Amino acid sequence: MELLTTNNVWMMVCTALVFFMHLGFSLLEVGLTRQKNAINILFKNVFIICAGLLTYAILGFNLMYPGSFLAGVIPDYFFDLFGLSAPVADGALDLAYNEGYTYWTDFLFQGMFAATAATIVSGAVAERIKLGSFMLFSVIYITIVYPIVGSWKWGGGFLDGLGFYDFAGSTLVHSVGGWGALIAIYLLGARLGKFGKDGQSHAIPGHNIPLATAGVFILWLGWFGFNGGSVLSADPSLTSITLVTTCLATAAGGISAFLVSTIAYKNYDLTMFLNGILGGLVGITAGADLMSPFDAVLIGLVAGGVIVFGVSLVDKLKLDDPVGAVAVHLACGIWGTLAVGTFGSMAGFDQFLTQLAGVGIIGAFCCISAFVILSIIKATMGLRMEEKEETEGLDAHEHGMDAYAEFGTVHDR
Amino acid sequence: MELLTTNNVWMMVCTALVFFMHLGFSLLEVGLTRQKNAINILFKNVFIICAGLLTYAILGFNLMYPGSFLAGVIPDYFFDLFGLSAPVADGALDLAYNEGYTYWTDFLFQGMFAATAATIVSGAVAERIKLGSFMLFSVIYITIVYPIVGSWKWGGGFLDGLGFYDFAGSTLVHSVGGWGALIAIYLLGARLGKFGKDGQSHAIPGHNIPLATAGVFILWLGWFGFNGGSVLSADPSLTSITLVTTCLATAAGGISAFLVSTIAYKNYDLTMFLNGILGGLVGITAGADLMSPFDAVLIGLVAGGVIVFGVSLVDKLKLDDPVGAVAVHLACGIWGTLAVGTFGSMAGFDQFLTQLAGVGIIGAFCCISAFVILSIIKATMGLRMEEKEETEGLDAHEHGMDAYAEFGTVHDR
Amino acid sequence: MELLTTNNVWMMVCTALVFFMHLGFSLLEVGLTRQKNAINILFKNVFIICAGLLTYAILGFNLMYPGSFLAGVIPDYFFDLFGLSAPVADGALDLAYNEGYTYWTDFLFQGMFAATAATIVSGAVAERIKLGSFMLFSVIYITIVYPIVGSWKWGGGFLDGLGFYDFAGSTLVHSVGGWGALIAIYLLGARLGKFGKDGQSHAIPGHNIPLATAGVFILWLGWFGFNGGSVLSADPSLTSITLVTTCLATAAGGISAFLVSTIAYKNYDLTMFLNGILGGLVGITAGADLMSPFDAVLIGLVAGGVIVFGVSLVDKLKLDDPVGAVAVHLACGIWGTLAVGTFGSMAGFDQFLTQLAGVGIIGAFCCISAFVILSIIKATMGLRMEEKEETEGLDAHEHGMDAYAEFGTVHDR
Amino acid sequence: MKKIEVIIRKSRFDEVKKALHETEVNFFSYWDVTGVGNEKQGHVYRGVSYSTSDIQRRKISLTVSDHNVESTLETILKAAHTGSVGDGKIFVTPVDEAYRIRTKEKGTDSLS
Amino acid sequence: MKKIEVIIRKSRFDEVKKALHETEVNFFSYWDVTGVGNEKQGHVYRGVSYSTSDIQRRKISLTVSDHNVESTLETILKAAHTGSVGDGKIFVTPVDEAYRIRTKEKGTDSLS
Amino acid sequence: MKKIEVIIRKSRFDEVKKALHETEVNFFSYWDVTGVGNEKQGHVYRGVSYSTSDIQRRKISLTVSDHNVESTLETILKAAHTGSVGDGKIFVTPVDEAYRIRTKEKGTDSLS
Ligand SMILES: Nc1ncnc2c1ncn2[C@@H]1O[C@H](COP(=O)(O)OP(=O)(O)O)[C@@H](O)[C@H]1O
Ligand SMILES: Nc1ncnc2c1ncn2[C@@H]1O[C@H](COP(=O)(O)OP(=O)(O)O)[C@@H](O)[C@H]1O
Ligand SMILES: Nc1ncnc2c1ncn2[C@@H]1O[C@H](COP(=O)(O)OP(=O)(O)O)[C@@H](O)[C@H]1O
Repeated sequence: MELLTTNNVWMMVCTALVFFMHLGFSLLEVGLTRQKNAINILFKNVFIICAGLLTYAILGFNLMYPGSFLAGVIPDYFFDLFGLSAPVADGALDLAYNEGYTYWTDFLFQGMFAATAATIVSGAVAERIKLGSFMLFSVIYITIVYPIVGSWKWGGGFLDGLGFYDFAGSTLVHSVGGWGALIAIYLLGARLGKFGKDGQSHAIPGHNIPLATAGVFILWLGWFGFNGGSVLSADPSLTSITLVTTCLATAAGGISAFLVSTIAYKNYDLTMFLNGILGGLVGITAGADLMSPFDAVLIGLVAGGVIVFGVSLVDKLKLDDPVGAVAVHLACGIWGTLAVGTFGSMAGFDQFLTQLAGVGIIGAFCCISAFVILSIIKATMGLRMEEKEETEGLDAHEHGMDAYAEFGTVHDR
Repeated sequence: MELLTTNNVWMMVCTALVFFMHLGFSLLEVGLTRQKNAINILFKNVFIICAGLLTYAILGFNLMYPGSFLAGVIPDYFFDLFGLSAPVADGALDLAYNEGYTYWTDFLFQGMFAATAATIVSGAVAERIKLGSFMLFSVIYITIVYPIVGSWKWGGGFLDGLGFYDFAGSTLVHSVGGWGALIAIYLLGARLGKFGKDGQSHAIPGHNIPLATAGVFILWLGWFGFNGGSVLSADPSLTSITLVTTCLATAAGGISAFLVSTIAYKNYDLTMFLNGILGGLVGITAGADLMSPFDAVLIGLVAGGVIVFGVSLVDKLKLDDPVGAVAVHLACGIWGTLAVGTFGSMAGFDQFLTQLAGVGIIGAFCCISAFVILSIIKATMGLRMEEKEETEGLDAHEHGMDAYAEFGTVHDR
Repeated sequence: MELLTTNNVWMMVCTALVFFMHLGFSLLEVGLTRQKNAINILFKNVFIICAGLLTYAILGFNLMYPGSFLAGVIPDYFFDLFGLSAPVADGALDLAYNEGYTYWTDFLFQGMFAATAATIVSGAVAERIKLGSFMLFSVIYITIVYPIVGSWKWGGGFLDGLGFYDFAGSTLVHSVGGWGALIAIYLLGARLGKFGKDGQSHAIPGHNIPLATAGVFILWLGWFGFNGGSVLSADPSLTSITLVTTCLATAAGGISAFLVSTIAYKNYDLTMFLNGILGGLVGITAGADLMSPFDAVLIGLVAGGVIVFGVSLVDKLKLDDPVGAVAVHLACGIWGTLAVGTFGSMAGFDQFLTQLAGVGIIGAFCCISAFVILSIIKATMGLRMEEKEETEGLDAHEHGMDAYAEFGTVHDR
Repeated sequence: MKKIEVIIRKSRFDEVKKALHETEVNFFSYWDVTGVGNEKQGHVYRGVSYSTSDIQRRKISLTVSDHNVESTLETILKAAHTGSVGDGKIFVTPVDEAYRIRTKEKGTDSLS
Repeated sequence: MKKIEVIIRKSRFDEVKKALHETEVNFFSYWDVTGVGNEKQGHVYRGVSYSTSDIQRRKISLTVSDHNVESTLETILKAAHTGSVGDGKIFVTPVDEAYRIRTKEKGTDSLS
Repeated sequence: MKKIEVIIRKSRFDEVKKALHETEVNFFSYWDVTGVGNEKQGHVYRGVSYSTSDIQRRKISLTVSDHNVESTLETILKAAHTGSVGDGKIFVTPVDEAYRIRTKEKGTDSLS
């Protein structure tokens, strides 16, 4: 009982921290984009956490943790699909749920995770997607795609059976979001003016770097809960080594992205430093409990490099990702998942292949799902704002509001 | 002992989170008002938390938790009124205080709550009240009115005896602040330019919506402590269901305010979404430990509607509430308190009447107190800035400082 | 085991809070300086936390907690100097480390502290130091000077033997940073335009006071972990009294700085209020576990006065400290350390002398070290940006980026 | 046609705008400038009191047809006036030609 | 020499800039102003819908030699045009003298 | 009376202001504009290096009486000068009339 209480306290603290990541994402995204779309970006982020929690309660949670599958792949969702299936009805609570924490804590912690996956997409598609279309897509993605993928590993599905390992979600959360982002920016096209007629890439600087920096600090803080809570108990040794590997990989990711980008571009680029920090965080997430501090530093160092080259690769592919979501969440998510087979206590060639298989299967499923959902939306409601609306700003057209009514308004039609 | 330690850890974490709400309020208020008064608003918020803690230590805490009353109503404050009455003097600590947490944790947690009530008023009276008058009012309100009301229920007074239920303070904290705000904006009058000669309401847009959004996220985070800590222990089932109901009601409040305002005004209004989130938080606060997740969603949905119509009602009454404090804290506070009689495990007609009685008695007491205090201040020091000062900005006149010295200063006399 | 788990949870929460202080410092510093140097300031802060953690892992931690000394002064760093010396290699964790928390938690908590010392310097030298030189200095300072000083007391060195007391680091963290800041601003000289030819001091207003205010709230929040975690266990009575004294001293520091500066300058100066809050925090840090609430209030009241006069003294000495780091961290750090001999359960003349000795010895060591390191850097790489670069802004010259690309860019060469 | 450039206190802007509207002058552009002049203002920042003559002003620029110049000037002179140092200035300058981009109209037709 | 002052929609700015560059006019200054005119825009804020004619515009100021005036005007009239109310205005005013600070050149030499 | 409009580097502003004060020109207005001209600047943002000729400048506008024009021009030409590309421009334009709003004074009396 005492231990359950302590575990539950830790899990609730972690839940609060993961919740707080949504502010981190909001500030990061709003800071790295333009003033004329700031309200729109905030709206999307606020929507995702609210809608995400509700849909996860209605459907996602029971879909993700089914324990039983049809053919080992499709979660067997004939029971308990709609609404939370509280262990005991009517307020009385079942403390026997497990040793780590209560059923309710579990739901809330997982719900916060679910909303994260859609937030990742939000940054990538910023400044040009229709609000309604985005809301529809993200609800479907959180409610169906994310939990099905999650069920394959965390819900005890076939990937779990295969031995695939993903501690806190480099693949199950970040890559799921990252693949969605990749498909979405491919289907949406780049923002007007991002690529010149000659194909040359233009910079579209973010309008508020101090807020973006605050967002990154908040995300790092949130990751104490994201990884620390994924231990699913307050086990002293596991939680504390997890926090140490998380922080060291993050620090290494930042320093490495800073050094690589300084060498590559002869310039102290703060946004690369910040992306490197996030890359380190995503990279360590799959194996945060398996690594020694030294392994963690190595994983972070590589992640920092992945970021710098990932960002420039996305650019070369003429894909437009204003916040670097694909490099951070997809590229580093893949790297982190593979790193489980390369470093730390599970390393080994077989494990590496299993990790690769997991990455591939989930990638294929996410890409196909995202492609189908987005294509249907594109064909029906349309995905992208009209050229005039995009030029004049989404805030003016979708919201009729200014983010900074007194610092030079941007309304103009 | 182990359990006490765990409980105490949880309560300290919650205390820190409730403290952090003061940043949430600061950012929300500063974001929804104009640049020329930003320093003034920040000053008020910083003042309230500092002065609130000190006066609560000197007087409020002992007034609120007296255990004994004259005629059951007036806290019997002849003993131990001034200064904290540490259970054992001279540094040695009494751990026998109770099972949940230490005396000191209790004081600090309650002190953070106390300051919240005055902060609510701060937002409503922004941009026109004299700083000195506001500081005086808020000190009196935190030191006397809030603890007396609190003592009636949480201090074991007559409302507690009647069976009135208010888990974490929909009425005891939020409505107390909300009534104060209502009386204050009535006595103060609207900001210049808010209502045209024809009586038409004009919008005065806030100057920094990203900060306001950050404020709302921080408030939501703080509510993990506000409601979670009101369990007064780390009891796993109670704390975790409380967090679940809190988050679901909040999400529902946001979504509902967003939908209702989109239908009513044909526009995706972020500020309504944000107010809806806060409405959901306030609405669930009175019964967060009594509700099933489904009840919580219903309470939130109603709260979202209350917000949209509350904001427009306040406007129709020609009251000027820049941040929506009356709709959020008063209207949703009342709704939340009544919801205890309507939904959840205590629901029943008798309970509903008791809740109504509590709302009415406390409302009457707060209105009268606020009216008397503010009228005396108005008659002596004056409440409102002069027209010239208000036009030119409180920052220039009270502080001689600019919030953003380089983004277009606002000093101008 | 249960107790260890609980202690460890508390320590991890505190670690996260101390980490979050780095956002507080970032926002405070960026808010109190000019737009044209905002990227630079953020870069420095992001760098410090990343580099600080890595160097502390590589060298600092083992240097600081050696347990053995040469001649009682120089940490005996021949063993285990490089790399974390995990109690048991290869992932398996030693839970027998101590009763309070695991080895890893200890490392991470201490690592967050270490980075703090360098951050203090960062604010003082803002807007004119070369980025490369600052990075070099701060790495050396965190890796060598801070751990050696720390080892003298917290590592069981000679100051510990003398009976010197410094609970959470008024001297060991804040003064160490403060002395570094003092020497650095002396060697660097004032920002162009700070002092007129006639020697008159000019104000250089900060560009974003709302962010600075947010920074102060975040620092206060972080101090729950800074002081609360310095108990090194979750002991209910010690942790909770520590939080109470911390918060009361802080509140008193703010109110006192506000009152004193209002009397002195006939003006409600928010920046003084904020500095007063920080002064109260630093002041209580040395004896937070020894003081009664009343003592804490007194310490805070004095700290508030120290701030107002400290800021003006630094100015009179023609030293230029944009964020008030010397007044906050050095002056109040000294005051807090001496207060251990004046108030609370250890007060006494002998203790006072011991405290004074500690302040003096550490001050001398820090000044000499900082002077030597900075002088060498000055002679080789140079410390200060060129006049043209400083006028045009460090962001343009070191980073080629704008903090607010749309609110009036500042690039101009 | 004449261009009338006005520098006023920001706090008089609403008055001036209303007054212009009442005289049927419904078209102009404005932006914020910093003015240096006779007026001084006191500020305090972290204990340093200082006084500056760099004061935020609003600049209005409008082009009117010749026969509207007088009435517009009078309107502004009245609405922007407080009588204290710092009320601002009006400058009248010649305009050779004006165009409305939408219709390509020229001259006074383009102004309204 | 003539000074050409243009008030355009912010959203046409990139077009205008490109068009000017194509006619070899590579020097000008611009800033954001608020324009009051015939165009109205709807906003909503916390449940209050309102319509305002204060609309963000961009002002371009450039001085050209006399023989460049016509072509520059044409370029702008074309590039800034959308046909809806609110396209903006162009004003042409006389310039007595111009200097390039770097070289102290005067007159049309100083313009490029 | 003449209106002198100056576009300078922001980093020269303090010098220019001081120099103007020394020649007893204590009244003017200024604001920030973006200038397009011969100067180019390199930036980097998330790995994309780019060079732009849109550079932040400060615009000063002041009206002086005819006999002050020369001295003011000289002062500015000197104080704003660095010799590198991008030092900016000065334009002198005619002013028909000037008013001081506070006193309703006209002409050169209104300027100081
Ligand atoms: N000659 C001038 N050219 C441009 N702007 C001027 C000139 N003289 C004054 N101003 C502007 O007018 C404002 C008010 O002038 P000031 O001298 O303070 O007051 P007053 O006109 O009442 O004597 C100044 O802040 C400045 O912006
Ligand atoms: N006489 C004027 N003087 C200065 N600016 C003007 C004048 N007339 C119009 N403007 C500017 O031109 C903008 C567009 O004018 P508007 O009347 O809305 O559209 P249109 O020119 O298509 O009729 C206005 O917002 C305003 O900034
Ligand atoms: N004809 C013009 N009209 C308006 N502004 C101009 C003109 N020519 C130059 N400018 C302004 O002057 C600034 C400096 O000019 P630039 O061509 O870069 O340097 P330089 O004058 O040294 O050759 C430009 O950024 C622009 O703001």
